[in-house]
Amino acid sequence: MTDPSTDPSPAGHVDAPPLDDYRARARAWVEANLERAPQTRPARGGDMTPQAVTEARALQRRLYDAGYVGITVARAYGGQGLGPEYERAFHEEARGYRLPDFGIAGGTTFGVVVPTMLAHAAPAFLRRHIPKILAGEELFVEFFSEPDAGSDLAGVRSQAVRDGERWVLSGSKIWSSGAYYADWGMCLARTNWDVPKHRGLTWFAVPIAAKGVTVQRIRQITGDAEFCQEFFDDVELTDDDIIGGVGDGWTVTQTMLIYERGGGFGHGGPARQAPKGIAPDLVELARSVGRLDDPTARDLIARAHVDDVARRALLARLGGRMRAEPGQAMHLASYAKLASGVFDPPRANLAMRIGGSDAVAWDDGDEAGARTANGFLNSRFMSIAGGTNEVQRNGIGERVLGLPREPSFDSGKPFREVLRDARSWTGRPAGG
Amino acid sequence: MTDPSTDPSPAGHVDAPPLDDYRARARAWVEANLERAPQTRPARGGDMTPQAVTEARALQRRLYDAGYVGITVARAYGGQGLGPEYERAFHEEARGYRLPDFGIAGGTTFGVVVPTMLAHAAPAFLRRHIPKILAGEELFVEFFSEPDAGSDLAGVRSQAVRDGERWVLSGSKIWSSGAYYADWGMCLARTNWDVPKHRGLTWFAVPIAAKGVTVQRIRQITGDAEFCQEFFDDVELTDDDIIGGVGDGWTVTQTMLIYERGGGFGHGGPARQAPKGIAPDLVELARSVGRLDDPTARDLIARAHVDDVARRALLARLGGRMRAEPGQAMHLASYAKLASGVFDPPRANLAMRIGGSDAVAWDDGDEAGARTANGFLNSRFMSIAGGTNEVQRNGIGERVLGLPREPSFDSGKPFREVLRDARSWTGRPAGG
Amino acid sequence: MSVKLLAFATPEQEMLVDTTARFIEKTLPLAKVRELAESAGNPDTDYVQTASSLGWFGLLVDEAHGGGSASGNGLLDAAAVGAERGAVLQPGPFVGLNVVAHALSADGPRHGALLERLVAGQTRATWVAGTVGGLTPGPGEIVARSDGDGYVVDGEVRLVHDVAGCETLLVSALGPGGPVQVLIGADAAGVEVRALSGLDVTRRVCAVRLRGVQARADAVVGVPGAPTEARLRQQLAVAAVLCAAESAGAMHTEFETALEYAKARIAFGRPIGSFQAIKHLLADTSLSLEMAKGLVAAAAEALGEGRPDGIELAHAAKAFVAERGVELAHACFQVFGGIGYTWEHDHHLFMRRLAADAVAFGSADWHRGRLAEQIGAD
Amino acid sequence: MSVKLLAFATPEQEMLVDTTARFIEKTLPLAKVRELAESAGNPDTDYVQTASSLGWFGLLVDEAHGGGSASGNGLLDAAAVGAERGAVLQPGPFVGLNVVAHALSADGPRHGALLERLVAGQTRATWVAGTVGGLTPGPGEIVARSDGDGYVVDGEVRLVHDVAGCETLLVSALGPGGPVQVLIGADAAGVEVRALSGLDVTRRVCAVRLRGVQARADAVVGVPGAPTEARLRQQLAVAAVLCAAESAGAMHTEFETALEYAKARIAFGRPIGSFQAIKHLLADTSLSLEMAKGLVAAAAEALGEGRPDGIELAHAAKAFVAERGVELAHACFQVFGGIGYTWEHDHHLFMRRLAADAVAFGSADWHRGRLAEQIGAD
Repeated sequence: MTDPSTDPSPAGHVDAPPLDDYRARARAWVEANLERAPQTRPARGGDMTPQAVTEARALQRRLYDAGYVGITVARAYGGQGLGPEYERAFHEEARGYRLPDFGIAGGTTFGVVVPTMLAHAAPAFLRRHIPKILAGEELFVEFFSEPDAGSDLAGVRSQAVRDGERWVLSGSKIWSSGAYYADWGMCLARTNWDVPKHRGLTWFAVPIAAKGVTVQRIRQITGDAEFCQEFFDDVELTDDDIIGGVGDGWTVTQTMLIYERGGGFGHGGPARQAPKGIAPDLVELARSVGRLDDPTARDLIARAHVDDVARRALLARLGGRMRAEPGQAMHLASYAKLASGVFDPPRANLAMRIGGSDAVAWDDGDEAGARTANGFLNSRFMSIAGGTNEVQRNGIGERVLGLPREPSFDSGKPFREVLRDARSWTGRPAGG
Repeated sequence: MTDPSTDPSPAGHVDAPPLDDYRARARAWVEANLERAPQTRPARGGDMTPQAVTEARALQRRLYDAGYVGITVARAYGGQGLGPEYERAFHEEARGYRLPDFGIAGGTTFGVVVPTMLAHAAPAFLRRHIPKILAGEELFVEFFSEPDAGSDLAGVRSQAVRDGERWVLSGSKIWSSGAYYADWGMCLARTNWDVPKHRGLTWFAVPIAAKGVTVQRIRQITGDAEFCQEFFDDVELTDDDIIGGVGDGWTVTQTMLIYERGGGFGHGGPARQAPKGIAPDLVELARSVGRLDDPTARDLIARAHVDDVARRALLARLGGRMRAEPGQAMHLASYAKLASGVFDPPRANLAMRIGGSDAVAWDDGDEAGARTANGFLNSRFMSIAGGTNEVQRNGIGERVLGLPREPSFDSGKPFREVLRDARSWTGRPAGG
Repeated sequence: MSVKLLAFATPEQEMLVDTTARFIEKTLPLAKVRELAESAGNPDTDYVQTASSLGWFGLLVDEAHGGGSASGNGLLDAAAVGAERGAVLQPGPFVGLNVVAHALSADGPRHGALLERLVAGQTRATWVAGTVGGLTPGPGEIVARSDGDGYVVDGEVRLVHDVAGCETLLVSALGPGGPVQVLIGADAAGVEVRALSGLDVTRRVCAVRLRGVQARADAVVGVPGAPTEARLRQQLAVAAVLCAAESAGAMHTEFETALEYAKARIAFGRPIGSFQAIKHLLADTSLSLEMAKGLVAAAAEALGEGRPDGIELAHAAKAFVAERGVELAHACFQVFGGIGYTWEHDHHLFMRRLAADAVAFGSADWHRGRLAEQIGAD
Repeated sequence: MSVKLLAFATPEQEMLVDTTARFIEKTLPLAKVRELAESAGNPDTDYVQTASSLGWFGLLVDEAHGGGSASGNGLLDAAAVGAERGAVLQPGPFVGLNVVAHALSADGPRHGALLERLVAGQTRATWVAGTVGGLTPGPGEIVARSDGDGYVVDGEVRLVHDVAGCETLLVSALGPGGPVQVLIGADAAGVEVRALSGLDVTRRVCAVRLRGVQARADAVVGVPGAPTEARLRQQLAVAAVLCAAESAGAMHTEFETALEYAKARIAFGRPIGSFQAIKHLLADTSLSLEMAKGLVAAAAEALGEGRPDGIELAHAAKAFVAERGVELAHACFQVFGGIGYTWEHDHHLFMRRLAADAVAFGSADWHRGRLAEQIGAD
């Protein structure tokens, strides 16, 4: 597998303008066309209103028409075919201005789905979808997890059955972020039950408005509802909807997981967005609860800061290692995911210690307390979603460190048999 | 299995004196016959000199002749046949006086070996050995762990082969505490290779002076050498040396492990020996390095104290649970072992934080620093020795909590085959 | 499924625990607790009266006033009841009311009539204490000025439990000669009770504000100054132990639920509880739970017996349970995985309760601070 | 087996790291380090001179004085060398000598002759700093009184590294107008060097006591007062980064050794590394190691470039590595099991080094304390 983060082909840099000229033009366009962003981001719950989505689409279209989205994407697919330095230049110039906010589905679409499609989908598929995505007309989410297949990512049971020219999709997906306002789902389905589980999978693009697709919002631990569950009731798809090959779903998944795990560092991502100063969120919290001079609170903040900078340094280091070992990118990305899974919860606990009683009970409108409490409830998100800490540790242990595999009870036989055998687990190896 | 800690049979309480009379007589004897113990125990390295052993034997003999050892042991075996309340009374009266100190082998002999033998050995064996043990003539250690079988307690490879009337012992044992000055080893050997590993084991009493036994001291992490490794070169044993039945070694082991794991709470053990006040060792350390007024040091000490009292409360609770569920005693004792394994290392780290530079470098004779550093090096002892934390967690998970077993690759087949198969581990179940 | 906070229970204690568990299961099981939470409601009068008939509010009270323990150690009995309550996330009244009953009982017959009605479930009271000279943990504080032979009290305390339905508040304040405690009617002039939003949706907390509230001499509890200081230490320790007992109960149910899930949930062709990662996490968590139960029982036993180490053990128990309770909720969340992330699953109710209990009646930091003060003192 | 502290290395850095690793492997591999430890010896003159020829002591020094970096960022290069040294538990001279060279180089040509000889390995020096006005971590402190146009210095500093073979000491002291630094001959009248027993048997530490030691005006380094205060912050940050780099190297070898053992050791019919308990422990430990390496490199990069966040990152790196290094040693010990408990196995050498490094040039508590001082300042 090549590392798609550093290989922007099939984009061509044939007639790229000098970078300084590009930057100057971008600055002029931004100043003339975009609004200044508000100083503080409004605290957003899970909700994207239809109006917010419409506004984001309109703004995205303006940027698209001006040539400032898909800067590194090939022209054939509606992009500009320029190098990542141009994208970086544009974003530097646009800092402080309001850009389209598609909420969590926007992150999925542009951060995960587009690069995965570019790496695996057929040219015809890309010509059909990528320009519309870039123009803000097609917002994608992932239809990946299932109620009975969470961390067991390849254990999906939703199935697509071939029926003449068509595929018929049935089953259920869960934890799709923002599906209630998206247009398409990128959906992993089992297309063959008689091969081992990683080999019978295929990715499809599914229109959310299609007949047979039902979307339900899930009320989360915090009371918000940004995630959804979907039910597929004989949804009709065609070969044109396939991303990658039939039965090749796991190959596509491996690329996707690099981006999901926060390993898409090619465009100068997280490490550069370091907040200034020492744990500013915790300092603000301590100030708002009147504990900024409390030595215990100060020590906790310093403690959080040390871990924060270590995490940023990890991302920078991983970026370097991925460039050196592109074949290991997906497994190295597990470090980034695991770091979040391991460090987020104690950091949230620490915020609760600083917040004290203000993080346990608050007058309505007192944001510091409510934000700290919600942060606490949400803090295991990265330990669980998209493969738990345990799954990341297995991957790191076996694939990065080369430790001997665990006994596997689900990879050497048809998936159909795996499900049957699990029901009567005894702990004895099949031959024992 | 009955719980030997609460079942002192075959002792009989036939002609037990009134407890108050007994106590008064014990006090008088103690005052007339024992020396006052020094206020502070001398810091002892690993060494028991021959002279120290000789002195301990003489003192033990005095106590034995006066009837103050084996108080709960049956008269037939040289004991007094009294209830545990008599033993407790004697020890209360003897507090502050010098009692025999056999070092670590003494703890093994009286704390583990004697109760295990009483529960499993044949009457003839007990009549032969227990009186001598009580009189200080036979000091026992365990020959249990092996270089290739540490936490895999039942994976021993030392073997005893029947040869006519004799058994011939060969192999090696390790981590026997104090074997260099003991008289006998209680030794677990494989007597059958063609059954699963737990079923082919037998315990023997092995005289350390016997032909073919070689004892080597092991230099430990701290530089001390209280542990030994033994080599058995065709040592001859007889049926009389067997403890429990042939092939019944694992049953005996289960009893032994209750005592090893610190679960022998029947005689009012650890919970009653609570030090007074808040973590006195750490307070003394903080005082000696001049940090008793440092708020960080004080918080660390309070933190250690909270865990200390929680550990003591755990032992009390386990005592209660074991009485309610005697069949679970060995597995419940894993909690005590695990608590030491889990809490000792952070406590030692915390002492290092308090000690600071004084725990890293010190002038000769500055005991506080050296003691803290040695405590740090030793702090994983309970996480490893006699079954690691991981082994205890497995036991608790499967035997106390009832979680489904792990796939086992060593219990369903002859031990001979286990060793062969492990050499070519692939992670695939035998049938896969 | 009893929590079994006590490794040994007398038959009378068994009976108390058993009737308590059955009463809760029948009257206010978890599904109803959830309904009450969604509707921001509180237990009704029937609940309180039946609870009183089981003895919940008289365990720390002498028999002369209608109280009585099951085992001779009323605090140990109350801790056992608290654990069963916590196991089903019962809202109040319990801790606050028992603290008030304990305080009045210690004061002899002066407030006997009120005490008898509290024990009988005929009226409710709770404890309002902010930071009183470092003896009790904030938030907020109340000051008492002398006024004739009584006091005028002013101030605000946030995070007051179980105010709903209370007729009486036991207010701890800093007076001119040291700490003082007074009884104040919840509807007295100058008393303002304000409901707060809270992390713990199963137990409502309020802020109580007092503005120039009059307390006459006959409203004073105990003797102001040093005797009340000693009394406050005791009250806080009782509250800490009972709150920790409720937490231990919540830990118990959360753990048992995760344990069952680990046995049932299949992934990678196996029940997830057969993986060492999950098995060992649960083993460590159960160690922590056993220690928490043991320590709460030990503290209740010592404090209830009036042993000199009782208050110190209470601090230790609260500090331990506050941290380990939250840690346990995290561990169980990891076992539940995605399903624990949904509002419909009960996990979050326990996680919220344990995090809120961790702060109530003093955080781990606060209780360790009290222990740290003792260092070198002996 | 290089530590690869730098995820990216220039060819010149690769060369520096490679020659360093080969030199160590050939001259003072672990078996010889152990021999040296048992005999309480120190590296000989040949070792120091060859090391100097590899550039170990000139990385923080301008070219005019014989120094020069491999990459343009000498501190980053030095950190990479330090990591290779730590991986084989090399004794000094390194950190102390580089700090002295750094300090003299910053002082321009005044001490150029000494500096050139240090860089060339012809003489050795180390840094003696106790508690200097809270800028450097203890233990011990030294005071300088004015004496004509020079100073008289008194005091004792414990935990001084690499004193053996030194001709010169850079002594940091609290003078009448703030901090002051002076060069003092190791054999000057009033200087007493006392070897201490230590946890880390592979690196000897001493106490240095000064009684009325004369330092003339020409022995002063830098400008006393505020300029030296700024200089001390910088020196301490350099020492912290280089010490943390050595620790990261030690962590690397300890981890790799445990990893290999987990692959080879058989128990319960399987290699122990196939069990999740061991596999996950090693995965978490390797995460910690990756973070440590990344953070040390980031701190060296920023501090070496003179970026404003350099000193802050140095504090963070030292605080992180100090705690995580000891934690890593514990984790690896758990993998080794009984064999790690023997003197013959190398594990304890690493555990000792990591625990000693955790205190050298400031503990995690101390460095977090410096960070905490910054809170609210920006």
